[in-house]
Amino acid sequence: MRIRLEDVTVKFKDRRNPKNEVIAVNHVNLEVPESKLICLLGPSGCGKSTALYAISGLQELTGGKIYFGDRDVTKLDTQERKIGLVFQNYSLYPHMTVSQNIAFPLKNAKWKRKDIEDRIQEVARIVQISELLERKPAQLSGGQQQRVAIARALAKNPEILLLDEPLSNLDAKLRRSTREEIRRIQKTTGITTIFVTHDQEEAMTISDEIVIMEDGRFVQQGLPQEVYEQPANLFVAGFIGSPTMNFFDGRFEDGAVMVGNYRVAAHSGASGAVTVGVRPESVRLKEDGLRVKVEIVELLGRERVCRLRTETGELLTMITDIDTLVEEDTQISVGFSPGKVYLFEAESGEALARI
Amino acid sequence: MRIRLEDVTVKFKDRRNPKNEVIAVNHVNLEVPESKLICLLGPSGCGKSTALYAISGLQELTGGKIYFGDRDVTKLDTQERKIGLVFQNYSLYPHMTVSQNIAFPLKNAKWKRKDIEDRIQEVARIVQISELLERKPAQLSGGQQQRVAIARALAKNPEILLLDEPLSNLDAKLRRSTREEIRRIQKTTGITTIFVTHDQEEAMTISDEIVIMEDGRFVQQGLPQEVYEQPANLFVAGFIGSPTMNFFDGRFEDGAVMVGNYRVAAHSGASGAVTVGVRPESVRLKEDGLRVKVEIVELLGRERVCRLRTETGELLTMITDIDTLVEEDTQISVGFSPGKVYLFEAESGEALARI
Amino acid sequence: MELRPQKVALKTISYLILFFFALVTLFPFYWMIITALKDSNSALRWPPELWPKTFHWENFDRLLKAAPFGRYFMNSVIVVILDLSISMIVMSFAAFGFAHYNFRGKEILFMLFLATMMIPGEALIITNFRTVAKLGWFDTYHVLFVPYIASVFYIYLLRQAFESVPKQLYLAAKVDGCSDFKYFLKVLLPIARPMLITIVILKVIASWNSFMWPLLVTNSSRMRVISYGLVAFQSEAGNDFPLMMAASIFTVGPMIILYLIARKKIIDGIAKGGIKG
Amino acid sequence: MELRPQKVALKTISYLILFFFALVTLFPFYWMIITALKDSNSALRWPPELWPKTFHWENFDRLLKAAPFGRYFMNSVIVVILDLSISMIVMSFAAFGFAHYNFRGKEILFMLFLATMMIPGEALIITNFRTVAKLGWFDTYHVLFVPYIASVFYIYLLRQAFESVPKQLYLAAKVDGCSDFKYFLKVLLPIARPMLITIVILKVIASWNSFMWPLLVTNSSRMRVISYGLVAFQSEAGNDFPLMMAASIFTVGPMIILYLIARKKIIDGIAKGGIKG
Repeated sequence: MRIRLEDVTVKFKDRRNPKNEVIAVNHVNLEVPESKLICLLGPSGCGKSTALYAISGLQELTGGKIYFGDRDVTKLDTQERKIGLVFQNYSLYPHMTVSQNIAFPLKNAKWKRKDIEDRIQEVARIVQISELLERKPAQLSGGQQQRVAIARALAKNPEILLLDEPLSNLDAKLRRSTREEIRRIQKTTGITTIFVTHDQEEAMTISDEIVIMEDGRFVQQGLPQEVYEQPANLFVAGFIGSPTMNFFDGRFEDGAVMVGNYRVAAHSGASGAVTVGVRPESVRLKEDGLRVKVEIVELLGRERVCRLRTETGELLTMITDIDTLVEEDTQISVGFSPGKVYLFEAESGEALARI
Repeated sequence: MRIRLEDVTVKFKDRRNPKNEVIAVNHVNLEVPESKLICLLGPSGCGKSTALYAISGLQELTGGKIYFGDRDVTKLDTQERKIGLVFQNYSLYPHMTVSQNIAFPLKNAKWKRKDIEDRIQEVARIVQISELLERKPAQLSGGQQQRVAIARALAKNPEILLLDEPLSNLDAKLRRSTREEIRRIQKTTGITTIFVTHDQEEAMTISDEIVIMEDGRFVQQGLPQEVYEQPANLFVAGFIGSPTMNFFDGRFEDGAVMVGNYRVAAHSGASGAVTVGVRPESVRLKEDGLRVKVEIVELLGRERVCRLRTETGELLTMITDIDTLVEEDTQISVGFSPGKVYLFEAESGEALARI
Repeated sequence: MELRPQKVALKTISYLILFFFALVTLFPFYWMIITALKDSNSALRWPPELWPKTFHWENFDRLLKAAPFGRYFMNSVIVVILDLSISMIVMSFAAFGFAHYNFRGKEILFMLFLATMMIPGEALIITNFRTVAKLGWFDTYHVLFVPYIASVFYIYLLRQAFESVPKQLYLAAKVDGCSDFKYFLKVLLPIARPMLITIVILKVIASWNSFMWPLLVTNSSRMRVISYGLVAFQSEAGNDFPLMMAASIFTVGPMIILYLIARKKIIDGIAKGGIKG
Repeated sequence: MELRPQKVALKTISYLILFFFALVTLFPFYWMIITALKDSNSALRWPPELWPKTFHWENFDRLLKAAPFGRYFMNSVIVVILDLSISMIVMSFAAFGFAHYNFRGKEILFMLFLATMMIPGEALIITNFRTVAKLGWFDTYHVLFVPYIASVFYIYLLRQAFESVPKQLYLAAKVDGCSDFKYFLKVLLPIARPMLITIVILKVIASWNSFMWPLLVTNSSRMRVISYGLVAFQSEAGNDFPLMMAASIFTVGPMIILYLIARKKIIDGIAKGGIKG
C-alpha cells in the first residue's frame, strides 16, 4: 500500500501558555512507495513521532490530507485504517499472555476462534516466538517483548506497519540483531513500513529510504548512502555519520577555498564566508596541510580515532587505519581528501558544492 | 598509589540453595601501577563489580590480600581506605543539593566549614559543574549527575578512584564525551583508577591497560591494542572487537590450515581440529577463496558491513571500504588477510598462533 | 553482598523497639484467646495465668445458647456482600471518570472529596442518621452500607492505580480496535487487580468491623450485625470474661481466616501492585 | 495528544456516578455547616431549608457556655502532640529494623504483625481496657495514646518507603564515612519525608478523631478529648440540632484547617513519594 502525505500539519496548544501554539508537524509532503521501508529520522522533539501518530490516526491533523493508496483516510478512525503500530515501549498488555496479546485485536475484530488460533501460530512463526506463547510479557526479555509487539501489530494483516523507535529500549547487541530481524520480517511480508528513530546508524542500515526531519519539517529524503554523501544542508551533514562531520569557518580567496592558511582546493565560488565540512575518514596526513596538535588517540582495533586541535583552537576528528602511526601530544599536518569536502552557505546552511 | 591483589577470592552462598557456594572472584592476582587507569572488562555476571567492591572494602574477602602501596588494607573498613567510588547509578543523595552531596563525605570526616567550601569549589571546577551547585540531582541530566558523582568521589582527596560501570546509564553520544571527560580528569589528577565496564569499546578507548575477566578469573591483562591483536583465548577474541570475530571449524591438513575446501595458509601444526578466527576487517574479496552468498549489505557511510553465508551454512561478517562493490544476493569468493588469522585449540580455546 | 560487621548499638535499639512493639501488638491478641478458654474464676485471678491449666471449650457452647450469634454472623455476611459488590462497581467507575476524562473543575472537585477525609466519622454519623431517619430506613440491610458505598480514600487509590497505567496502553487498545468501555473492562481493571484485591480486603475488614453505625440504625436484635452483637452481649454478659472473649473470637475468627487464605494476595497486592500504584 | 471524539455512553455513566458520589460525600458536610447556623425551630422544619434565611452566629457563643469545649480542645491537642512525637520515633526505628537488618524469623514476625490488622478495634479495646485498668491508668494523658503508639499499617508503609531507597545509597554513605545511625538520620529519614508527612497527617486525623477509647478510659469531664466531648454533649443537648452541629464544626474545623494548610504536601506526599513508596 502506498502512503501519501499532502501538506500535513499538526499544531498543539502550549501547555504552559495556552495562547501559544506549537507546530509539531509543519506542512509536510511525503510519498512512500509500496512495500518499502522508510525511516523518519531526526533528533528528539523534531515531530517525527507526532507525524507517525498522525499517519496512524491516533493524532488528529490540523491541516492536510493523508492517502493510503488512493483512499483518503484523513477522517478515518485508527481502527478503520488497517494499520499495525509498534510503540516505543512495546505497550503489551501485562496481564495477558503472549498469545492473548496477539489475539486481542482479532477478538475485537470478531474473528472466529479457529481463525484466531491459526493466525497466532502463523505470526508467531514469522517473528519466531512460537515457544513463548504462554508466557506473560514480564517473563520476556526486551528483545522478545519487541517481537511480540510486532506479532500483535502484524496479526490483523495490516496494510501498513508503523514503528515508533522500536529499538531504543534494547541494548547495543540486541539492537543490532533485532534490526536485522525487522528488516527480514518486512521483506518477508512486503508490508509498507514507516520506522521512526533518532539513531542515524539504525536508519542507515534498515531503511530503503530516509526522511530527515528538523523542527517539524522534512529536510531531505533519499537513499541512505545518498543522504550520507550528498547532505542537503548543514543539519543533515552534522546529524548523519559517526563521529560527526568536522566543520570549519572557511572563505573563498583567489579562486580557492581556504581554512586558516590551508588551501583546501580550487573552487570558483562567490567570495566571502563559507562553512567547510569534512568527514573524519576524509581527513588524511598531508604535508603542507593544516597544522594540528594530536590531543587524544583512541585505538579501536581496526582504526584510530584521533582528536586534533588546530592552531586557532578548533577541534577536529580524524579516523585512520590502525597501521597509520599517529601519537598523542605530537604536531602533525593534515589535509582533506579531494572530492570529499563539503561547502555550505555560512548563513542558511544550505549545501553549495562538493569539491 | 599502587594497588596489588594477591590471590583474592570472594565466595557467596547461593541464595536458592544455601549449601552451594558461588565463587564470584576466583584466586585473582593484579598489579595496578601508580597513576594508571585500568579497566576490568567482562560480560555481566563475571564478577568484575564484586572485585571492585572487594578493593573498595564494601565486600569482605574470603581469601587473599589487598595492598595499597605497601599498606595491607585487607582488614580496613571502607572509610579508612582513602578511596573514592562512583556507582553505576551514581547514588547521589536525592534530598541534597549538588554542593551538599559533595560536602557530605567532608562533613563526616569533620573538615572545617571553610575548607569544605573551598574544596567544593575546587572539585566543581575540575569536573566543570560550578554552575550546578545549588541544584538537586533530579534537576540534572544523566551526564551531569555522573560528574557530580565523580566530584563527590574526588572531594576527600582519595588515593584511589574506583568506577563501577559509570557510563552505562548514558546515551551513546553522552557516553562518548563523558568517557573523554573521565580520561581528562584522571590525567589531570593522576589518581590511580580502576574502571569496571562490560563495553569493550569503552575499555579500548579509556584505559591504559585492560584486564579481561571471565567467570571470576582474570583471563588476560594488557594494553588495549595488544588484547585486540593478541587475544589469549577464544573468549577474549570473541569479546573484544565489534562486529565480533568470525570463527570457523578448521583442520590441519597437508601442512596447511583448511576451512572447508579453502586453504587458509600454510602452517605446520599438529594434525586434527582447530578453531580458526578472523576479524571482519581481515576478510577480503579473493578469487579461489571461500565461496559465500551475500545475505545483507549495510552501508554505513564510510564502510560496508556484509553478512555472508558459506556453503556449509556458517554466517560470517566482512567489513569493506564503502567503495568496494558488494551487492546483496550475489555469490562472491572471499579470503583472509595473511598474518591476521588466529588459530585456537579446538577444545580449550587457548590461542595457538597467528598466521 | 555481605557487609562488614557494624556497630551494634543501633541494631540493639531497633531490636528493643521491635520487642516492645511485639508485646503491645501481639499480647492482647494472645490474651483474648487464652481468656476465652479459661473458667470465669481463673480469668479474674491476679496475677493472671499466662497458660490456663485446663481448656474450657464449652465456653463456646454457652455463648451460642446465651445469644443468637449465628443470626448476627449471617447479617454481617449479607451486609459485607451487598456493600462490596455495589461499592466496588461505583468506585471503579468514579475512579475511571477521574483518571480518564478531563472536565472543568476536575481537580478542584477531587480536592473537595479528599478534604472530606479530614472529617471524623462521628460528625458525619449524626447527619447521616438524620437523613436515614427521614427516609425511614431503620432496621434494613441497605441502611447498613449505603452511606459508606463511596469511600474517598479507595477512589483515590484506584484513581492512582488507573493513572499509573501508561497512556500508550490506551493508544495500543485503540489501534487494536477496542472501545473505551472494553478498555476499562479488559485492560484497566485486570491491570489494577492487585489494588482492587487490596481494597476489597480493606473494605471487608471495615464493613465486618463497623460498629457505631449499626448501633444507631438497627434496633431489633434480629438485624444486629456481629460487631454490634458482640458489644451488646458484653454489656449483658457482665463480668463473664471468658464468654466475652469467646464472643470476640467469634467476631475476629473470620477475619483471621480471611487473612490466612488471602495472605499472599494481600502482601503481594499491597507490595507490588497495590500501594505502589 | 488530543484524541478523536469518543462514544459518550461511558463518559455519561462516569459523570452520573461522580455526581451521585459528590452528593453522598459532600452533602452531609454542607448540611452540617448550614444547620449550625439555623435556629432550633427552622433546623427541624420539613422540608428542610437548603439556605437559611438568617445566620445565627450566636449558636457558637451558646455552645461554649453550655460545655467546656476549650478544655476538650486543649486535651485533644496535648494528646495529639504526645502521640505523634513518641509514635513517630518508635515507628521509624521499628521500620528501620525491619527494612535494614536481617534476623531469623523476620518475615514471620512481620506477617504476625500484619495479621493483627484483621482484628477489629473493638475486640482489642476490651483487652486493652483490662490492661490499663490493672495498671490504674484511668484519667491520664498517656492512657489515651500509649496503646496506639505502634500502628502496624504505618510501620508497614514506612518499611516500604525505607526499602525503596536503593541499597547502593547505603554503600555510598559507607564510602562517605557515614555511620549506620547517621545514615538513618541524614539519608533515610529525609528521603522518606513525603511518606513521613503522610503518616503524620493520617495519625493526627486518627488521633484527633479517636472516640471509643477515650470514652472508656476517661471518666472526669476534665480529661475529655474533643470527639468524646462532642458526643457527650450531643446526648446532653438533646434536640438542639444547631448547637450539635456547631459543636461538630468545632471538632471538624481544625482538621479542615490542617487540610487547607498542608493540602499540597498531602497530595504531593501521597502521590509522589508517599503511597507510591
